[in-house]
Amino acid sequence: MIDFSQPTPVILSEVRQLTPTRRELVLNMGPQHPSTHGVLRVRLTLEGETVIACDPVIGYLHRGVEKLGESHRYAQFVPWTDRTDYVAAPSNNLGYVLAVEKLCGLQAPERAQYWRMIMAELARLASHLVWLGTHALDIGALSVSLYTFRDRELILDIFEKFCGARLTTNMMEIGGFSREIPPDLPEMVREFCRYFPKAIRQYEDLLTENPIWLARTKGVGIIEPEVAINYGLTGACLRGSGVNYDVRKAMPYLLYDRVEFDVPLGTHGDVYDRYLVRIEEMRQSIRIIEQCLEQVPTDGPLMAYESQYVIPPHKNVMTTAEDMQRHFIWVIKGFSPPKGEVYHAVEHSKGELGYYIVSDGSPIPYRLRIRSPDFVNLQSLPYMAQGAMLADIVALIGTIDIVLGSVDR
Amino acid sequence: MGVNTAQSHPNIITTAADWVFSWARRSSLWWLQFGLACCAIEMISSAMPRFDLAERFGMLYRASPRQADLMIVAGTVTKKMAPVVRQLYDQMADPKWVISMGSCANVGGPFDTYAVVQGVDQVIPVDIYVPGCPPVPEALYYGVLELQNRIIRYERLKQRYGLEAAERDRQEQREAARAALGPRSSGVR
Amino acid sequence: MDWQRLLVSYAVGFVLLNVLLGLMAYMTWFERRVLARMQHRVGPNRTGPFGLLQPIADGVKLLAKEDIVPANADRLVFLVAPLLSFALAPLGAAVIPFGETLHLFGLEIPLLVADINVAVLYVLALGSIGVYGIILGGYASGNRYSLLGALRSTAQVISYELVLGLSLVGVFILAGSLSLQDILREQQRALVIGSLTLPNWYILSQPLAFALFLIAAVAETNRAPFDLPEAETELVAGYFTEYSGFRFSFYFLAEYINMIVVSLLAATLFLGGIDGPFVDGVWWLALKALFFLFFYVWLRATLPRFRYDQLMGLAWKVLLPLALLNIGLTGLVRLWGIGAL
Amino acid sequence: MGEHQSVPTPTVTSPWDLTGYWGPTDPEQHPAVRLVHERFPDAFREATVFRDEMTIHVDRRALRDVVAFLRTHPELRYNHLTDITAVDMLYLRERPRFDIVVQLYSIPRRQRLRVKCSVDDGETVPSLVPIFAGATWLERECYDMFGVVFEGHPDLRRILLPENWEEGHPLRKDYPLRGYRDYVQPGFDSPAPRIRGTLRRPGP
Amino acid sequence: MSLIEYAVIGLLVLTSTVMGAALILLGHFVRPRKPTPAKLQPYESGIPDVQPPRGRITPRFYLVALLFVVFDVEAIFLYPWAVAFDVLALYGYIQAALFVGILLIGLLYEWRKGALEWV
Repeated sequence: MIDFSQPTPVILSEVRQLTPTRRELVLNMGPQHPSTHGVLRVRLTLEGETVIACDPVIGYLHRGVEKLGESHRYAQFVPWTDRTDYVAAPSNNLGYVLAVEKLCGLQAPERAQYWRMIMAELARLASHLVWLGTHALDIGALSVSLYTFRDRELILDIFEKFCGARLTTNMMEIGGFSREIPPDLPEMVREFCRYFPKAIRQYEDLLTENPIWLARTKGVGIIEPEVAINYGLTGACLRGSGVNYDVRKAMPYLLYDRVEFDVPLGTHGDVYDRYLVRIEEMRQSIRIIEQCLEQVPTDGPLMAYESQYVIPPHKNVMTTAEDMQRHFIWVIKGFSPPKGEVYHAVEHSKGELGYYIVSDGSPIPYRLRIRSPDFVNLQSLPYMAQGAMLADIVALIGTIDIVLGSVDR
Repeated sequence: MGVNTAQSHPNIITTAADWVFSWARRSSLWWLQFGLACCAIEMISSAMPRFDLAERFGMLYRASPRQADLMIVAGTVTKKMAPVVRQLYDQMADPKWVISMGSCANVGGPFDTYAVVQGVDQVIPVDIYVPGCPPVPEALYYGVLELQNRIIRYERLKQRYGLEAAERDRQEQREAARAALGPRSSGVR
Repeated sequence: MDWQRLLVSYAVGFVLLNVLLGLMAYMTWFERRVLARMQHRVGPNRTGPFGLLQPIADGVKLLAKEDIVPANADRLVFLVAPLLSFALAPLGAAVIPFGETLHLFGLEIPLLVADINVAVLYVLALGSIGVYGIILGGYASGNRYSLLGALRSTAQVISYELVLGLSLVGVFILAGSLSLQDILREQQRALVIGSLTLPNWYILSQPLAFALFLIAAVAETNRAPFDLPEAETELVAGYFTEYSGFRFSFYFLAEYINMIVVSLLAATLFLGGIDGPFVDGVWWLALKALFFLFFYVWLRATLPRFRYDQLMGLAWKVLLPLALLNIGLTGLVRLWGIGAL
Repeated sequence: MGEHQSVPTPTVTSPWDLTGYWGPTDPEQHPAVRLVHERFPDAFREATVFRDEMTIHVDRRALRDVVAFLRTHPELRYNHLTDITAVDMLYLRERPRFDIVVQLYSIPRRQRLRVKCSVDDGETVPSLVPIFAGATWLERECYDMFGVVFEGHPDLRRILLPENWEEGHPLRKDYPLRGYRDYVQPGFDSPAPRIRGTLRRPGP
Repeated sequence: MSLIEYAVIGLLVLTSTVMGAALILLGHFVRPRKPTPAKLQPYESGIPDVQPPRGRITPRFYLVALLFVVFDVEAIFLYPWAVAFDVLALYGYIQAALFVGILLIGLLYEWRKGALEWV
């Protein structure tokens, strides 16, 4: 046990000093700050209330997830993907699982793909709800966050019903789902789809035409389309500037080519447009979920058991010798995908989430790279903060929609 | 033991009123608005309409550590973050309490890597450990109730046997809680 | 005789002071409960019945909390500033009449602590002095958040004080006095428009002034959506970031007392104060003030926060010209009314 | 400020070709491969395909020029820098040690492309910051995790790890998962003992 | 009327100050006091401070203060005018209008000069 009774020696910050001229004030926001969404730190140089320079400092939640991925077997890594972006865990599962499936050249059965889509869209809704709540809270609209978290609980209920966990779901498996869908789950999702548009209307009543909200968001943090592309932004940050790039449309994965949905685009690239884009995305997600529920077959396989890369079904392990053998090897050693490298991207709630996997033919990824959307998107903060006011910084951090677990990995 | 002896002389007002203070302290635990990782989302959820854990028990969140009584370390403490956690803890006004929420803060959780401190109790003293990855709001709820019991115990001991005994007991309680986390190894690689 | 009056007034004032403190404590309870209800929550309900003992628990806890004076703080100023804010806040209520004169034990007990003829000026002046508590505290903390919060607060309060002051000029033209007693007396007359008889409350004859006063009052007390000095999401806790324990609670108390005083003032100036049928004037005053307090909480639950430049722009570019316009219009109407045109 | 639409105009993209995300699978027919080969005959190394994904290997000194060419050429227009990362090839080959992997995407053409170059420990790679502003942090991360130096980067310093991190670059293959030492709080002599045992690293 | 009212107010100021001070003193007996060097550092979101906290302040704030003084004087002048409105009647009204008008021109000038902009 450490004796904590000794006073801590005073250690000065390790970050090198920007040397401000005497007219400027250096303000340090974060890592513990109400509006930095976790442990982001922003060093601001202010003149009065105007921001002259903005230097985001990240890494306070760097946990070495990529290194962990390179030390564990393919199937073992799924739980860590939950914890990179913890507000939309299923989307992260999905990106990783699809990358591995691409590497192995296997495809999940149709029914599993539909359920994956439903879960990914629900995760997008959950993530957008957290975003909306915290973004509104940052700008001062206190109650919206309470309402969004109230409705997010309904999504978490669905997750809990589906896999037993609320937040870090660890829901997707390589090859599909190994457990049957609970029988009353479709009805639960339908119920939610009926309810949720009303909730969106409620948020919009509070914000969309609120003069203070407009004053705080319109014309703030403008990113021109060329700049957005140049910064490599994806997701609502890019689409808010009017650039039409949605991975679900541009290079559809799962069965996104079988459902109809629109990609909302902004026109001015300011905070307000990104807000509208995300609100509209929530509506479109509901649309996708409803179509998926119509199209999904009620029964059929959920796991691509025929593939050699998938753990054999429990029943066969108990009855057949070769499956028992396969199961043994799968559990003890893992499976060895072919040598090669793949990059697979999914449209995460925050943008393009890509997994780049280099396989050397062993059961462990040789290199596992997570291209997280918010890490790239956050780069645009200094650009947006040019000439902004101090109060805008919180709006800008909110509009990028960062989750530090995903930024720092 | 670094117990402050300036207050340990018996004092009529303190002894007579300690039960009031124990009641007040546990009924008005203001927590530092401070989230690190995944657990922070569950911590926020626990303050939101379905659970409303915080307000019902008189807990308010304060953004400044000067006004906070309780620090909920919710999430992974990295080596880069550890000095910050320490600094925030130091800057809280006494008496202060710490709940370590989730496996990461307890023992490092699934992140046994180069960047992560294996347990926040290497940085600050922890009173209550809440297990889970992340703990559901009900678990945090239970942790807070346990902390309230701990506060009552602390104040009662302070009343009967003085501050030093209470601090010693608090230290023992912390060690017992840490021992309950599991066997210790010396970090062999 | 003078001594007796002094003593009686002082006694009334003392009682009022304590009642205000108690009210303020329960104002926090009221706010938390109402806010929770608006947000589909329950609010404090474990400390005493309906959480009624919550303010007491908070107070006792804060009293027993360590009082930190940061090393690079300006020690004396840091210690005195919250006291300044706290001590001056409740005095605004001293000029607000809360009932007719009471006859007790053969004494005339006026339910008004100090009937001064420049009552409104006095309240405004108190508000100005209250700013010192904020700016001194923020400056002495030796913390950048505090400093910025204090500067914001000062600029905001003085700007809105101007609006507050000018919005009342219309009322003074109609009442012909700065004394709250006189203004109340004016409002107790009936306003007859055709067959309709209404109370002559100034909310009816001065709606624009009322709106301006309300906005400026919210800004003056640093409440949402004008709560920039303590904007949690920007400046952590604003000017009282470094304050802990009971000194912090002084700022907290001062803010709530200011809210109550402003509500009382608004009720007196625009809603006829103690004027009302059936029950005692005190109850009417309380009811009207409660309406304003509820309004405060309602605003906080609903509106986002202004940005600093928007806040200042609103004061100087919108509200100030509107207030002047109101004065001009009121003057014209009055001129026409007294036949001078 | 111009007029805002209250609801953004939804745009439906045209039906897509399910196979063509990475262009033709035959390197001979892939326009990027062909054009880069023509334009940079010396720097071009090879083009590989795995699971339809086209990778162009180039010399490290030409990386910036190749990427700039891919970005500006009217037939290619790879205008979106998706990712820059590195792979430590310590266990896979003798030398050079690192592969720098650049993922590009063409928003107008809806095609991906991967450009790779090899760099040894101590050598530098031309930075892509002059071409893509988005490369700033990605390269800083690369430097932080692998120690690859990008020449011409305006602000190359650690990004994820503390600036005073002295243990090296964690994503190198010879760096242990748990690092070289435990966290020692300033003011204390030794770290607190760990709760858990060692973590077995399976595999090679 | 007279000074008694102010005396009462003065007494009340004294009372509330004493009450506040008494509360602080009362707290002195029951609150812990454990200052450590780290605790006494200024709070900067958890990062130890490296710069002197009191730098220069932007002149915008002084500008607001100046504007306030000008217009507050205006307000002060308007109060007695408002109280005596019925007596002064039209003549007073025109005078006040002139006075306010001049100040309004000043405000307009400030506005056009950008003194009211913050960016």
